[in-house]
Amino acid sequence: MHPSPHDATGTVIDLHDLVVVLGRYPALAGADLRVDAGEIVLLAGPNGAGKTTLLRACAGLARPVRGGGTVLGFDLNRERDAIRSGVGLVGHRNGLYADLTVEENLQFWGATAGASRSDVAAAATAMAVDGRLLTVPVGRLSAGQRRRVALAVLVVRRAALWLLDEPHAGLDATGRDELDQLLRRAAQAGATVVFSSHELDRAQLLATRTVSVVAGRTEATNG
Amino acid sequence: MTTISPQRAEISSLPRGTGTRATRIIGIATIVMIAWLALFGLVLSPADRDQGDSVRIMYVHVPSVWLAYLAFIVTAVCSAIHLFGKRHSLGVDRIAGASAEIGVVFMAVTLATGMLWGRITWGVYWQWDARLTTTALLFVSYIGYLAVRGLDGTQQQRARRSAVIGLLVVLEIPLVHWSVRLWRSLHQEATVLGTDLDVSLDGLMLFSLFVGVIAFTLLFLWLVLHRSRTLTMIDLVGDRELDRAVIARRAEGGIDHA
Amino acid sequence: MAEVSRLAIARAMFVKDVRVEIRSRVVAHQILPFAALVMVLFAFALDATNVLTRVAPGLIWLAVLFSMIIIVQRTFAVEATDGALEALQAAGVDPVPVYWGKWAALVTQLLVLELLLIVTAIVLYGIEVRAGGIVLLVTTAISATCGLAAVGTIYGGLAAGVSGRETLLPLLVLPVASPVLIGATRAVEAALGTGGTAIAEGWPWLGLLSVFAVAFGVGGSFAFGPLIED
Amino acid sequence: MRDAGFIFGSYLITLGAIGAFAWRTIRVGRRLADEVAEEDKPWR
Repeated sequence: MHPSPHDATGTVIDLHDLVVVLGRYPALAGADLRVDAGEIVLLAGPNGAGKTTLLRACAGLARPVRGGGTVLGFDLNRERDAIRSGVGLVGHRNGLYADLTVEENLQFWGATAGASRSDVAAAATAMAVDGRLLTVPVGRLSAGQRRRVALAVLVVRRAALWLLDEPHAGLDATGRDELDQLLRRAAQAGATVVFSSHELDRAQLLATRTVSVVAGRTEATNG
Repeated sequence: MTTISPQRAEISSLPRGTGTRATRIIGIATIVMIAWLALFGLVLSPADRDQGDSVRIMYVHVPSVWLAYLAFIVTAVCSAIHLFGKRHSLGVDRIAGASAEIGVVFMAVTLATGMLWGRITWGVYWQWDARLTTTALLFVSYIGYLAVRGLDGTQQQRARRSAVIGLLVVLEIPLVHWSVRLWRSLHQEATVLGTDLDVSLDGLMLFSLFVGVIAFTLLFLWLVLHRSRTLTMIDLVGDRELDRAVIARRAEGGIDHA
Repeated sequence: MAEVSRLAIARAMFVKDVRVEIRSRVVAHQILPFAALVMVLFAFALDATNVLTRVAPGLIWLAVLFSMIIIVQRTFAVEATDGALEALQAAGVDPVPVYWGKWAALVTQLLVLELLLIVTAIVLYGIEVRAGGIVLLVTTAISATCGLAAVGTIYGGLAAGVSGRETLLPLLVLPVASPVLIGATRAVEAALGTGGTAIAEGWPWLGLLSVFAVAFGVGGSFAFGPLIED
Repeated sequence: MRDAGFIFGSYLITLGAIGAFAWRTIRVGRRLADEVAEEDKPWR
């Protein structure tokens, strides 16, 4: 029996010495990461430092050639399927179908996770997706609107660990504030959030803790 | 000092590179047997009553077919062992890869010598016979297999992907063979090879074919040992390059965790 | 997380693919015209009408095969553009029903394509569908399509996403699909009575096509997951 | 011997392919063997 992801307590991510290779390039060169339940952790660092790859590794997508550990209590190298079903990753790409409407996209992802129609409606509301947008094809939405739909997918899937790659990118000031509010609310509802940003000052408003990523490795700092 | 020098002496007496004493013995045996095969096939053996001199091609053609199919069987078995084995061994995957490379080379030889034989015997290079067509499609499929092996990814990814492709090709072979046989049987009475290969093999001919098959089996063993060792070293060099890249990447950050 | 039934995922996948096509009309507006154009080009290349009627079944299936490569590329491009296939993986969605769903959508698109090509062959090549052969024609089309779609979806998954892999698709698909080309062509010849073939000659081919479809349908269910993993 | 060209040709193709493939394998193997430490070679 799976524990319900929302019950995740204690240590959510505990990874050691990860080496992840893209092509032949070691995007991660021995990164460690430890995140406790309920935290909102910022991965800060310059472009190309390995933030994206670290998030992908936590999601069980980028397979480490060395190192390992646990995510949501499951072994990263051996129990990837269990990790994946509890983790939600929103990257530079949103995983949405541009030709389908917002509602159809949410219903599709809901169906893959066994969510009901009312779950889908609730998720859209929770992520402040305007009701009028539901019947608009995703391809016609702005970047900020699309990101909110992608976050609503995480709500529909009841993901316990949210991994967000540059969630503030391409948003205006209002959009960023709104996003911060949504993420705080998600954290209050029990989700753990790890997100990346290269704009340290702005992102630290949201984060409860900051981890620096430099040259494929991590370094804990206070924040 | 006294413990090191005898070892050194032993290592230096071994063949260089991917060789060992075993491969050297296999190699010499292979050369001797292939030399005998060529001598017998080209000089000592008589022409066949029905086929004439073209039967001489069979002494190299049949062993190449045998080797090519042997190689693909080894690839398929190794793919299955990799996929269903508990250890998901990379060593087995390298043997599968080495074997597929050898198979592709000898499939090409098989097709080429087969065409030359066909030109003499049938007057055409190609017949849409089940065996020929299956062989040709198998050849192309394994070129695809090797292309999949060349895709980017970690060694484990490469191994799993190519193992899956290796097994799918196995699924393909009987279906291709069945379809071509059914196709030709509707148009002709019997397959060409089936009737024409009924040559009366005397003792020495049979013996030489036997020698050829043994020689090519040894040749396969020799090649697969050398080639899989080379593939192991390619992976090792890849690992070492990765080590270097990791160190270089860490140096970029100027953080010294160690 | 609640265990989701495979059928539900497969259905969601199928509905989604069909919807994307209805909205985007890429297959309808680009690939179907391409297939019809190929039929016209065959006629230019082969010239005489009596030759065309003789080889029409083969040309139909060749056009299907080449168009299928493009459809497969398109259907996986839909998954790759915004990272949806990766998102499916990241969400831990069972790959087996994903395969079934995409397979079913491809079958649907191919059947429409084949209908169009048969009509094109009737109009351009002057083939005639005899009443007795309709059952054989339809069953052949269905079983051949199931097999082709099984193969196309397997290798489409492998070729999806990463650039430089698209060129691998035809090399992998076409040798495997060749028994279908042989079988479906002979069966359609029998159904149409091309070159005086009797309808009864078509049934053994239907057996081959069915076995092919089952073999690669089952094989693909197992192979798809490991192949799309990145 | 009739068709001597075809027959010798087939022997040439076979032996040539064997020779070329074996030579290449050995050469690549030797080049790499110099780069890899002895203790990493399981066959040693």
